[in-house]
Amino acid sequence: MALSTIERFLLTLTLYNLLVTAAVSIYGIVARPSLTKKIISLTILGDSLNVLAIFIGFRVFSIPPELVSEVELERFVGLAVDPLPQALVLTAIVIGLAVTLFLVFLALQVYRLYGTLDTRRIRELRG
Amino acid sequence: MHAVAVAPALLVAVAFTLPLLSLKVRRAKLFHGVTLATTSAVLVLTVYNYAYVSSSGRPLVYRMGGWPPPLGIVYEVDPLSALLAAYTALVLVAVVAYSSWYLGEDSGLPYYYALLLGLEAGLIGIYYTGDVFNLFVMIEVLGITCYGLVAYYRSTKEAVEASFKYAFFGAIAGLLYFLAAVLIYASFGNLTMGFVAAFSRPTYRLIYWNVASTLIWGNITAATGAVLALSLWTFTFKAGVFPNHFWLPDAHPAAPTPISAVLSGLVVNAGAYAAVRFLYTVFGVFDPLSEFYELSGYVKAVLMAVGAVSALFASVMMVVQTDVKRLIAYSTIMHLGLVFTGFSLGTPEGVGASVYHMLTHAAGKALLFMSAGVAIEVSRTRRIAELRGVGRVYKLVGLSTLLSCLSLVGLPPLAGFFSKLVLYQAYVQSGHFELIAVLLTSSAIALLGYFKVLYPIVLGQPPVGSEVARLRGFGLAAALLIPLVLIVVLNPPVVGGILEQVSRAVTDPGKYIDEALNSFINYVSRLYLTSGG
Amino acid sequence: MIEEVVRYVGLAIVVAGCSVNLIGAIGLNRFRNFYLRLHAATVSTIGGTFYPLVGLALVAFSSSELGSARFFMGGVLLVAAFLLLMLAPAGSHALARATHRAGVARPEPAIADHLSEDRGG
Amino acid sequence: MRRYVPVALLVFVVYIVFSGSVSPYDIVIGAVLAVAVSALTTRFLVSDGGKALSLRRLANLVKYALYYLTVAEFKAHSLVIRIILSRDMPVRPAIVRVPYRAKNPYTIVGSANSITNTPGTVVVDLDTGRSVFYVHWIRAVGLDPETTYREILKVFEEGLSKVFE
Amino acid sequence: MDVTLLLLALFSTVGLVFTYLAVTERDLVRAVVYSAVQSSVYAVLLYLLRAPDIVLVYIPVSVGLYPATLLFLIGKTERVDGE
Amino acid sequence: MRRVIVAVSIAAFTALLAYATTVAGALGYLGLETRALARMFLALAYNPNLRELTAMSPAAVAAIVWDFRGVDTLYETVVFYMAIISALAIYRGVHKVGGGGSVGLSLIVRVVTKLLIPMNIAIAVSIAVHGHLTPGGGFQAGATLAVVSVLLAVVYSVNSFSRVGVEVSKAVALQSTGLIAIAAVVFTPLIYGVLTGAQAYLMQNYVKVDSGFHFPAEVLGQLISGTLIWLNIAEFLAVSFGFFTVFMLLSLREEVVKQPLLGEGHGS
Amino acid sequence: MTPVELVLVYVALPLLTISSVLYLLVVYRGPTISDRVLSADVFFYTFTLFFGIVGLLLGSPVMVICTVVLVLWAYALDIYVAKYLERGELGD
Repeated sequence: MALSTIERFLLTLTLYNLLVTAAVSIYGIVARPSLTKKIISLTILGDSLNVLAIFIGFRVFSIPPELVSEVELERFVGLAVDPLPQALVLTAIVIGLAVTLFLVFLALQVYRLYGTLDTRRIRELRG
Repeated sequence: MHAVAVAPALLVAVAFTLPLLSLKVRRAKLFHGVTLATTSAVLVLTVYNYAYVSSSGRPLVYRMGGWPPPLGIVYEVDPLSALLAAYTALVLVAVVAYSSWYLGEDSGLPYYYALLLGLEAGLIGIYYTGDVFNLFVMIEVLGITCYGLVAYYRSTKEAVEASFKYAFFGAIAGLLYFLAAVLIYASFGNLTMGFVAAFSRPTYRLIYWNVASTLIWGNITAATGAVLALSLWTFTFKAGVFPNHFWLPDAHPAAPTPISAVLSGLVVNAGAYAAVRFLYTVFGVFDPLSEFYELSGYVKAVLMAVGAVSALFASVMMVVQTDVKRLIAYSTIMHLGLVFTGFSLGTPEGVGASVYHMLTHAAGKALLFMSAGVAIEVSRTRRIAELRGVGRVYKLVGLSTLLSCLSLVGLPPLAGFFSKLVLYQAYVQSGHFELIAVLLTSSAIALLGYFKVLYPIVLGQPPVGSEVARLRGFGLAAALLIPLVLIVVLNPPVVGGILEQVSRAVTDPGKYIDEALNSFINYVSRLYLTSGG
Repeated sequence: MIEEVVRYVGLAIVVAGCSVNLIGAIGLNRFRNFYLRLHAATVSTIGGTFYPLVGLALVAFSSSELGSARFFMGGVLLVAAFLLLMLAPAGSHALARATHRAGVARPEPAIADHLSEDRGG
Repeated sequence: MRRYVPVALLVFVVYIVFSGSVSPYDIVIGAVLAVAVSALTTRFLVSDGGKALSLRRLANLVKYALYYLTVAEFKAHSLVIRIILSRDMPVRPAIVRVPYRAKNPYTIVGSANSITNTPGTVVVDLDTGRSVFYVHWIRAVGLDPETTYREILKVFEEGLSKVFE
Repeated sequence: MDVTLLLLALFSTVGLVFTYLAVTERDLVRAVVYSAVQSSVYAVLLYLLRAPDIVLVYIPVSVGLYPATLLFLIGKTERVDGE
Repeated sequence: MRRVIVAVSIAAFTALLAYATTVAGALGYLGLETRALARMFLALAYNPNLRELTAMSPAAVAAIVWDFRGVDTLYETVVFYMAIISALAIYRGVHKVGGGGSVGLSLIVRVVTKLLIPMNIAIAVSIAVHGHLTPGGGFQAGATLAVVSVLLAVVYSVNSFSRVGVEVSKAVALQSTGLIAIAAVVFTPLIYGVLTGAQAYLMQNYVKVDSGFHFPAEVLGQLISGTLIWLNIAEFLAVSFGFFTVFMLLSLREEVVKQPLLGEGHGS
Repeated sequence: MTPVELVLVYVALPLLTISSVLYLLVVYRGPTISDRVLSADVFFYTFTLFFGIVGLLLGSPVMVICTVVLVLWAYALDIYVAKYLERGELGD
């Protein structure tokens, strides 16, 4: 079975959208001065890469990798999507959450010490 | 053989219990004791592993949970990883002893030690793991503990800001490595380093045609290009070399001194190790048998440029510093630059020399940070001009400052001299005379910098009264003695054999690949026998 | 037989609810004012989501080809519908109150605003 | 003791419906969970245990829910949908006072949620001191308290009073 | 043809648009709301990609906890990004 | 100028990545079939016929997360724990919780939130204990229960935590308890191996060809998938109280934390 | 395709998709922050229904467990934006 042209187009479009999202968020990380905005962009970057990871395990006409009692094993193996990227992404999401939580605590402390979250002003204040 | 898996797991298990313990007991000695006991136990385990691996002559594969490789995670320990892990554990024992002197009765002790144990678990996990994605997880364990420890002095501006910068760019680096790991899975169809390495070599692909044709799922050449670009960015970030060094001179000085010693001495090695593992073992960029051998020219040029620029740039920056810890941090960038130039050669000599340099640098840098830390604690400032001459009162500190500086500069008969000599020989052998110029120039410039540190600590105004009382401490002497012995002992007659074994294992990863594949094949054949019989 | 009836009743509810949802979406676009939009939002949540969820639960309960998992699906949908019925009004009330207190949006045009009168005077 | 029952029942029912199974495993875990959660949270949730276990109140609740989910919602929806679909959107918005008589917080909250859940009326604020809801009404027919009470609140409050008061 | 492909393409485009909005918006509270919407769109993508496990952890983390912590942060610090 | 360079380099890198993934085909046969390894996982996740290779969990993702690649998840939990420990290290020395009455949101929100809590606990526990059968698991359940901690912090106040009976020290203790339970489950096979002299691996769940150790897969006919259920429950405990700790720290008042967090000068 | 699936695919899903795009339009246009959050909220609630329908269509009923989580967190988003607007900060 091969994919039709329109199906391949839609898949490629999705993939490119995800890559461009990652690029836009990296631009946000670099270009925006506020630390809060940088953290928001970082979370978006993580999200887009996670979805990309799930996307490589995707296949059309499929079912999720959960074996319900009524489905036979052979049909399940033949139809289900790839479970491994999902497990990897689960790990990545938790790690991203941990780092982001810590970054928020740090940003609060930065604000307590400097009185601002604007990187340019922080650089000035540090001398 | 279980020692491989137990070492990091034991560390995190103890780290889990420390906050619970702190609710019942408030005595600082308990935390010092528990942590010291744990790190010592891990030292025993890692040394045992090293002995096992080096005597058996083959890498050790531990199947986590009993699962065979492509299904489960394996820890694969070859001489390089075993050596680095054992060395790390040894230096960390010294650091924990130093921490017991440095922190005393600090209120955040359980958190500090939990993070330190997590850091050690992350380091040993990075060295031991044989799985591409598990490496990502361990990098993040290492990362988050480092960020937390850098921010330990939360009320100083520079610590918090440095930690934020480190954590933020560390998070981006981690994400990029995650993408690299996913791309490896996408094209190679599995995540075990040994398997990926086997599939990068056409000969192995032919021999294990069955496995390879089933698992490989995409264009591995295209994927490898992207993976190398992404993962090298991450590894150079972790190692703190030139284009990605920007966080290091802020973060290393801001941490508590024992942590500065760990970060500068040990954590940067993890980045260098991971780069070597990927370049030499997994993708075999310098291995003529590999499909990606044609990339070696580019990789060589990139690594060489990175290493040379960081060595020269950092040595110049060292001289202009007025803050003693910043100066030492720049010296770290310089030494890691030299390590990367050694790795860029692609020869066994270059690898051996670089690993040797990593070891001597770790000991020397830890020792220098710890002895300079004594002076900083006593004189309550980090400005070089105002440091007290602690060396006049406490001879051990003076001696260790002197020896560590001389070792880092590379004066005989200390370890640093020999490692630079071996590095020099490696350059000569592969005909890269421009690197010799880099080595000599950076060392000469750095000499000025080291003398800026050496002079006030050894010969400066001696401390008086209450400042001297601060110098008493059992842990301090023990902490300084371990790396001191190391920089005296690590000379070619002692380590020559070890390094040869290591460099052979790295440049010829045949055994590494064989063991990973064997682990899978053994399992499958035994399964077949039991079910068939 | 009874299964078929339940299934088609559920399906009818789902289809009607989706249309109501679309009407709510149009209303959300057409109204000029936050407080008026609240009513369109209520149309979307209750008529456009709560009832179809219940209808979908009916469809799920009557789909015997799903096996025992249909009870799981129906149960989850019912719990979701119940939570929606409980939480959605509280949420929009909290939002409306905060908006009024913070003065983010004025309830204009309005023929009377007793809340502003009572809080102002 | 009786006041612990309603929370336990709620937890147990939610657990079983959500799990969608009545296997012994789920029943055991659900029961243990119900007891534990009830022991932990009842003191914040239920003040009077006597009212909690009356079947008549439960029947009233069911009756109210049936009326509310069919008649009241249908009327309100048809009004607002007509407004949305008409060309000129004929609205007469106002924020009006609606006095309430209930004392029990569950009655107050239940009737407030009922008001908000019917399109056309949204509780913007409430004043427990004066016993007044402030309701945003999309087509106000009158502003005096009697009219608003009769038009907006009466049915809901009377229905719910039989359950909670 | 699998109808999920159409929805995937549509919602990934929507996600891109909202990423752009969140990155360029100067009012941080609005940016947080945009990023929450973007996350929910991504949750739909994940759901269409047959990853219910991920959706179950992604929604709390990305739609719930990130905006919560970020609003805590904004509430304690400043609301405007840049000049 | 700098921004233009940054934008151009990002765009160039993205274009290269797009080229590698689609035209050059690094992702393989996108959308058509699953990889061989994936088929292996799917076939082995629940397969009582292959005793030495199965994880006995119908939810393939849960099987990978806690059994096939359990070490990843163990250290992922460590990352989460270390982040909270780092936050606690930043907030060390903050003892007094801010006083003062809470002026929360309106009565309606408060009552609804109060009612939500027991239902939410029921839902979260259901997600946790069915983690090996349906989508869900320890972290998912903990994150679902995080609604409670967020809403307690937002709707009520930080005092409400102590009224409910959760304090920072208690939450940390419960989190540690959950993590120690995970560590205990992880180390059990090894301890068994040391005691009996049999071969057993760290984090082992079922029999392997060279090891006979196994956790019970079924109890009284109910599938519990060996370690999976215990790990899920322990992780649930750890994660939910981790979130409690986080939001307790976040909702502390600035006046309370400012003095201890800025007061001491250290290390110079 | 069974009639149920036909109706769901060709009637329910298009309707829901159009209305969700309309909600997103309000999120983009809405003059005030409250408008944005309100329509984001309705968008989330609509997606619970969407999740249910897709789960039924894919023949995998276990997937719908995600709907509950979405409802819970949509409420939470409302509450913290409301609290932010009312008090200027979250927390105590």
